Amino acid sequence: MSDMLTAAFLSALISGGILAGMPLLFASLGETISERGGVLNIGLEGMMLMGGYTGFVVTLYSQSHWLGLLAGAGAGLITALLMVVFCVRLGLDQIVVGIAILIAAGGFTSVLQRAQFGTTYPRLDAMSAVEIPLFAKIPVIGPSLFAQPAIVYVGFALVAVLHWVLRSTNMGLNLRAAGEKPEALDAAGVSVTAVRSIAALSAGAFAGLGGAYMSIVGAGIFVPFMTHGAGFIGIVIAMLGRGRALWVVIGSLLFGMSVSLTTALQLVGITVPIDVVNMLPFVAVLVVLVIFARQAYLPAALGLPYKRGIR
Amino acid sequence: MTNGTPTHIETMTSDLLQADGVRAGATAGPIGPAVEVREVSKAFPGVVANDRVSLAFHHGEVHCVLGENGAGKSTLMNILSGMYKPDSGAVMVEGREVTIDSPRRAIELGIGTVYQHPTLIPVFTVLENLMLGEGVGVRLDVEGGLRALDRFAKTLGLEVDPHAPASRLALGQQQQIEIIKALWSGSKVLILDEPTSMLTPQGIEELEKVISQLRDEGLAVIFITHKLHEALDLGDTVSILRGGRVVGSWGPDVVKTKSRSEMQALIVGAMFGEGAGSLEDVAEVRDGVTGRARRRGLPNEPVLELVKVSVEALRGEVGVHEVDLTLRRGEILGVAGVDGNGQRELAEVIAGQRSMVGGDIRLCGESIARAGVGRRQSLGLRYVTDDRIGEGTVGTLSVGLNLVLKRIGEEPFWRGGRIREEAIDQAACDLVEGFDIRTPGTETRCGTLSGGNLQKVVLARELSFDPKVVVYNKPTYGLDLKTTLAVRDRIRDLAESAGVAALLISTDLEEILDLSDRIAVLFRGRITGIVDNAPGVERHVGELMLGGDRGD
Amino acid sequence: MVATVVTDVVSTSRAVVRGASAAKAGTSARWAWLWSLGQAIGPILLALLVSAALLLALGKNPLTFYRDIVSQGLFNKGGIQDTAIRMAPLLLMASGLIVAFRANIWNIGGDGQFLLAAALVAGAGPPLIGALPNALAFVILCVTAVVVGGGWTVVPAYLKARYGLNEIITSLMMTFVGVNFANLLIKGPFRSTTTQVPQTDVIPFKELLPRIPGTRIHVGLVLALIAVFAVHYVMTRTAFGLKLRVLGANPRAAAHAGLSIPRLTIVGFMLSGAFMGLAAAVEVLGVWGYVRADWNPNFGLPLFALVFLARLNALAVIPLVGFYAVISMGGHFAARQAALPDDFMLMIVGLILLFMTLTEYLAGRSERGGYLSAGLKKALGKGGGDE
Amino acid sequence: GDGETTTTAAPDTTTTAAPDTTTTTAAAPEKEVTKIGVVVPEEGSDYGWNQEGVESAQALADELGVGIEVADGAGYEDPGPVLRQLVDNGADFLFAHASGYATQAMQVAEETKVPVVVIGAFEGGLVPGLSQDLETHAEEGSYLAGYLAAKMTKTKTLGIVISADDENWTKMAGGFVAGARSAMPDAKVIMAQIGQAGYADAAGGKRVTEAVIAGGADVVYGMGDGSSFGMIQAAETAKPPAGADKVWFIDVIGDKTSLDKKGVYLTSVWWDYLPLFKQAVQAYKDGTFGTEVFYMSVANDSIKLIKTDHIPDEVWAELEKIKADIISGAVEVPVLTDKAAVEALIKQ
Ligand SMILES: Nc1ncnc2c1ncn2[C@@H]1O[C@H](COP(=O)(O)OP(=O)(O)OP(=O)(O)O)[C@@H](O)[C@H]1O
Ligand SMILES: Nc1ncnc2c1ncn2[C@@H]1O[C@H](COP(=O)(O)OP(=O)(O)OP(=O)(O)O)[C@@H](O)[C@H]1O
Ligand SMILES: [Mg+2]
Ligand SMILES: [Mg+2]
Repeated sequence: MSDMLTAAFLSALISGGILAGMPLLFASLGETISERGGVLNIGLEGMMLMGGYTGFVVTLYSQSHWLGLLAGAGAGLITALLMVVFCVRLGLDQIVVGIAILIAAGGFTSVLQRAQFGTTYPRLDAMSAVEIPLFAKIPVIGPSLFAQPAIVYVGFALVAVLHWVLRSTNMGLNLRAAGEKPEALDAAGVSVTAVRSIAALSAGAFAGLGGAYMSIVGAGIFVPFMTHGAGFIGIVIAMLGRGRALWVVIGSLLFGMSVSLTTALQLVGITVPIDVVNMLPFVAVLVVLVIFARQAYLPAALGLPYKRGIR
Repeated sequence: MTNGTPTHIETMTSDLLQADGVRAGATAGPIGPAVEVREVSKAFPGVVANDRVSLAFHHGEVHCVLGENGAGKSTLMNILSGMYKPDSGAVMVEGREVTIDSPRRAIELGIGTVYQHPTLIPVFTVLENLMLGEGVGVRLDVEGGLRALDRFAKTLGLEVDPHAPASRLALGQQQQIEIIKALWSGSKVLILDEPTSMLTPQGIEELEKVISQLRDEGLAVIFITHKLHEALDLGDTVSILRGGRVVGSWGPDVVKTKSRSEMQALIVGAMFGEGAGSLEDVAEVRDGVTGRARRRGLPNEPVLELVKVSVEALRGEVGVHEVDLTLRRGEILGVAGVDGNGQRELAEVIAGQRSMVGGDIRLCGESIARAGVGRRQSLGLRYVTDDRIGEGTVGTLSVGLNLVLKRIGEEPFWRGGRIREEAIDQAACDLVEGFDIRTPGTETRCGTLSGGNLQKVVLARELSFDPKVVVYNKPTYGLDLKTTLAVRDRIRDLAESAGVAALLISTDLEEILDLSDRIAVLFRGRITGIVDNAPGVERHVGELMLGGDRGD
Repeated sequence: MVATVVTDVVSTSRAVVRGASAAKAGTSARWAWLWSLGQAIGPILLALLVSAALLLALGKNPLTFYRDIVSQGLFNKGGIQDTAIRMAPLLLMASGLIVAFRANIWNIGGDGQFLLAAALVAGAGPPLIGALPNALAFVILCVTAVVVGGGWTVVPAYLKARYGLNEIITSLMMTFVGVNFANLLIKGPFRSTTTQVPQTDVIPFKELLPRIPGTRIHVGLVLALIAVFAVHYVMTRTAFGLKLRVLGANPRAAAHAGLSIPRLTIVGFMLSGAFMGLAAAVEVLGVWGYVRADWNPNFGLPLFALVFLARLNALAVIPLVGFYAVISMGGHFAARQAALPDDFMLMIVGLILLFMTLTEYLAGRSERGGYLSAGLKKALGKGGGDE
Repeated sequence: GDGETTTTAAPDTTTTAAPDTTTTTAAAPEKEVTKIGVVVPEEGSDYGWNQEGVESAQALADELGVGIEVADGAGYEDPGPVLRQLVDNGADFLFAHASGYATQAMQVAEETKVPVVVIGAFEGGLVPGLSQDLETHAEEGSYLAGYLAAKMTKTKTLGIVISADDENWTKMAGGFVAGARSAMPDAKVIMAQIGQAGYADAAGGKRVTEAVIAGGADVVYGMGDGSSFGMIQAAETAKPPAGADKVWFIDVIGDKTSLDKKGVYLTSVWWDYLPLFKQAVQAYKDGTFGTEVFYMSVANDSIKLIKTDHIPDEVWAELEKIKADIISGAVEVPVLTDKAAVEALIKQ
């Protein structure tokens, strides 16, 4: 048991948790914005893949991680334009469009990756870690927690920003109104289409950033379908987070940690069947839901297209 | 001003409207109408909702618009508030022709609207609801919002917790918040689309005060209602829509000079055309409410007994506490009370849709406390819900299926689990005819019917197939005058001729006085008194509604 | 029953025509069928056009590509049989989805139900088939699969029925658990001792479900078609189906009408899971004969879209699933001929789905609020307004 | 090949198909091969499993002067239709090149009577004249890799990263540990697995490899497909553990030397399928196809270490010697098919 406190174990748990949790964090933050605004983005994972691929390509050619991350967010955003046009503007079914985006984006990135890098498999340099003075010196957990690539800190800063935007800005209020009762928002003189478009686009950008993080920081390479269901977990985290940014952080990191826990346990020679460990986070969510018997709150108008004057 | 109205009205209207600009009461406002619609038309698939409508709304004036369900009132208002675009015609604001292509534009033009359907967001606080769309800066200006709310609250004389979720407020308060919201960004025109249909007499009184006050401040108020007396009490100008057209409009000079009964006759005549004579004997149309005499000598056996019935209060509700009631065969027992005092909970616990924490309910002497909704129905207990769209009907199913919705799987409509369409169709046709449901056919999707006809579907379903006891929850809310009267007649008929006992829950005191034999008053989930219905009882009932001493 | 179903097919197609002609006011009834046909084919053409542009950009000949898809998936003797074989599990799963979605239940957990049932069938199959007459063994295995698939929905169904817990989350969680659990079974008790990768023992090829004479197509397809017709019949002609529909269209009305929502929810959910299980049984007993650890054919996702595009109408699902099967089976071949990765087909499928929504829009149906029933939408955003 | 670890039972095992009148004509000699069909699950350019399969088949076709059709990227889920299509296109000798394909491939073979070479089905994969199984003794190559790793480590800590539950990986891990301990009895070994099927999980590969490096390993033996790229990336970019100035990576199956930008690619335990493919065709022609499992091993030169510039000559010479000892039987490499056994070995 004393093994459990070793540097290797904790570092695997914490750094691994952050590495695996950050893409979930970005994705579920995006989904949170989107769902708050009434747009159910099932295609989240497709946007992650687009972001992951684009981020990788741009980083590769520009040799700038930041440009790559930005491009990843941009690619997610552009993919989300489909959601905007089809679902927000034309009021078409969000689920079907989301699934279509997910499927098509997976195929698209895979085809491109193979056409371009199928024989060369280029890899990226690591993004350099930024140590936070003093904190990074904390024994054992310091180096894993406070010496991260700067994008991790940016991610957490985004959480704070989002928290503030949702709580104390006009945009936040409009967003929530668009998800709860778009007709009320419209009656109040705010364009539901505009607000929902912004929501859908932000979700795309966040998901793209998450995907870019995965390919640029997480793996240093883009592999087709590398997201492995992260988008769906992101959706679940967003639903469990009930629209609150802070819960989303906790959820993402817990999921990330549970992924890295397998590794950490193996490092100290504790062997649990991987399938069992893999099941744990899901069982845990179920148990929590049962014990607290709580409905994960979803906005009232989630998934419903809004059109003025349609009865 | 020319349209296809009967000539006697046409002359009248043109007379009146030529007197533009010399309006009494319009002291502060600029000359000319605040808003005017000219020859506005709007059609929906299959209906012409507005047909060359021309009306002017003046500053410092309350303009009442009346008309049957589906006459096109809301459509016209929605055109003014930017929700609908007119197919043709012009809208003028302060004399200038404008295009109101969005609610935003309407707000900019100073038109504030309280829509027929509530636009408050239940999970938002009062303040959040009010500040929605204010959107000048990035940050929510909470302090500024609080100050503004304070100002409105003072002028309108209301007390409200700005941080309470809207869902927590009583309907009357919600209505007031809607009004503040409509005025929030400095409106000069206020549209109120049926604001009183869910309010209690007290609430209506308060609302009327507010409206007068706003009118005196120079606002143009457009007030839509189905209640004649409200129009007579408040209206400076009264206009009638029928089938999408203006069929009557009388300015202050007429309204102020004619007697109440003369006005009433004019309005009823315009609203319902020639056959309106039959409405004359109705309480609403008669001057003042007198209440019907209590039918004495109902020594009939009790059919429904509530013994210390209690219901747990869910979030934002009051629950029901130890309610005792006895309902006899053929009796109509009115349940009066300000909305949100446990009416819905009471109705639902009787219908079996909500579980009881204590007490007993007996139907014809046998306890039904453990029976489910379906069992109670088959025993003859019926519930006419007040939420006809939300739970009373299934909009995507046909009218026919909605009429047998509570008998799914039962003979003769189903046999061995398989549908027998002819049987359903037969029964549905009979009901459609018997209840005068206006529908293209029994196959029509129920959701396309207008509110009044939906209500008839609900009534037809509940009142057929041998009912013994019916719980009515606000059976006439939102219905136009004629339909209202028809529904009331039906309730009375059933009680008198078929002995069907009725528990009549209504927030409309007048309705209760009109129909009930006895009146129970519900306050904060308790019965504060049960009184016999007799002339002059309304004062006592009013006191009880505000929690006065337990009567009896 | 067959007669009723047939008249039903006719009336359904009439309803489609009626809906289409209503949508396009003025179109004479004579041309309405053309309109609905165009509506069905238009999106496919659009998607093929866009994909053609992509193919050209990649330096491939789109005409050859499409010809390959069709000739292999539809007109090749072997290919069309592969297509038909693939349709069997898809139709069964689609039936399960329709039952659930009609009843206001988001059964997202189909994969878990499917895989767990598949694992059990593959684990129990070889010994059972060895010990019992095949027909009996098949029945027992199908029943097992039905029970397992249905049983795996009990937790989300109960939580939804009892506490109103959102089943999107719970059924998704159950799917992850189910997939892992299936793996544990395959690597543990069911693990074959004869292979290097973890998998179950193999049911000998000859012992799989009987084939339709003269073909390789196993009788599972017949079972699936029967299931689709049965679901259509139940959903449109019976009291039980109507109850599920009422629950789906307006849960509050269902409660008001005295329907037992918890019971209907649980029954509907389990029925849905049962179909997923049956799909697994048919696939394992008809095609595979065994299940490998980590096997997941991921049938679920495109099916959701197809089922919505069929507007939850079981009969309308058949051509859609058929079309999808042609694309996926012929696509293998076309992609290989064009030296493109298989994943290229995903793009085409995605585009077709996308454009299908678009023509729905052009047909004016979106005015009625898209594909989801009001109740389904309400399940998503609990509360919500009424139509 | 030598069947010392697996009992080569008689071919009439229960799992083979029920007697069919036409299949048991294995004795007919001199069968012709005119076109080879190959199915691999992923792209044939992955510097790993798929590329090995495709290139070996290509080389075989060239040598035999026959046609070839390659179906790469066929996925793991449903190889049956693809194999049938190859047969329809005229292939008369199939390679179903993934361990998960065996059962379906054998079904197709039975149906079409076209012989198929399968992977990883042991005796179950043998049907005379129809189905030939290939196996590996990759643990022998891993033993060499372990020895090399022990020679290269500065921290006396070695890492093993496994991408998925796969018996090959387990055997190779066992061989690696044994080889390392033979050179450095007190070598510490850290082993971690990415997931149940993390073959292509690059991000997971990087994450787990980083954890292993953080645990002190400066030589990492990584077994995966797409995930290997994540592992290499970790080796290239992670901070080396205290006491080491770089991290070495040892690969499996393919040869990624040409992709090594940072000079961390120490070697690879290379699986060269060509010798066995040839053997299979020969057996088919001889009429012995499907009667005996063929094994890859250092003896038949299908399992070997890649010689990169990073391997010191004297160490290479030692490796050559050990290889000879393995072939002669002087060194016995344990075959551990159970992960628990490998873990027990690590803990010793
Ligand atoms: N968005 C719409 N789509 C289709 N038909 C509509 C729409 N809005 C209104 N209508 C139809 O237009 C007619 C007028 O409706 P409107 O809501 O204006 O009536 P109203 O006078 O306000 O009735 P009520 O007293 O019941 O509120 C009705 O027949 C209604 O069904
Ligand atoms: N189980 C049933 N029993 C009796 N009538 C039914 C049943 N199910 C449906 N109906 C009726 O048949 C009508 C047509 O059914 P259909 O499946 O074509 O629905 P639809 O028009 O496609 O509506 P939706 O888009 O909601 O599915 C329904 O609207 C309903 O009134
Ligand atoms: Mg109205
Ligand atoms: Mg339908």
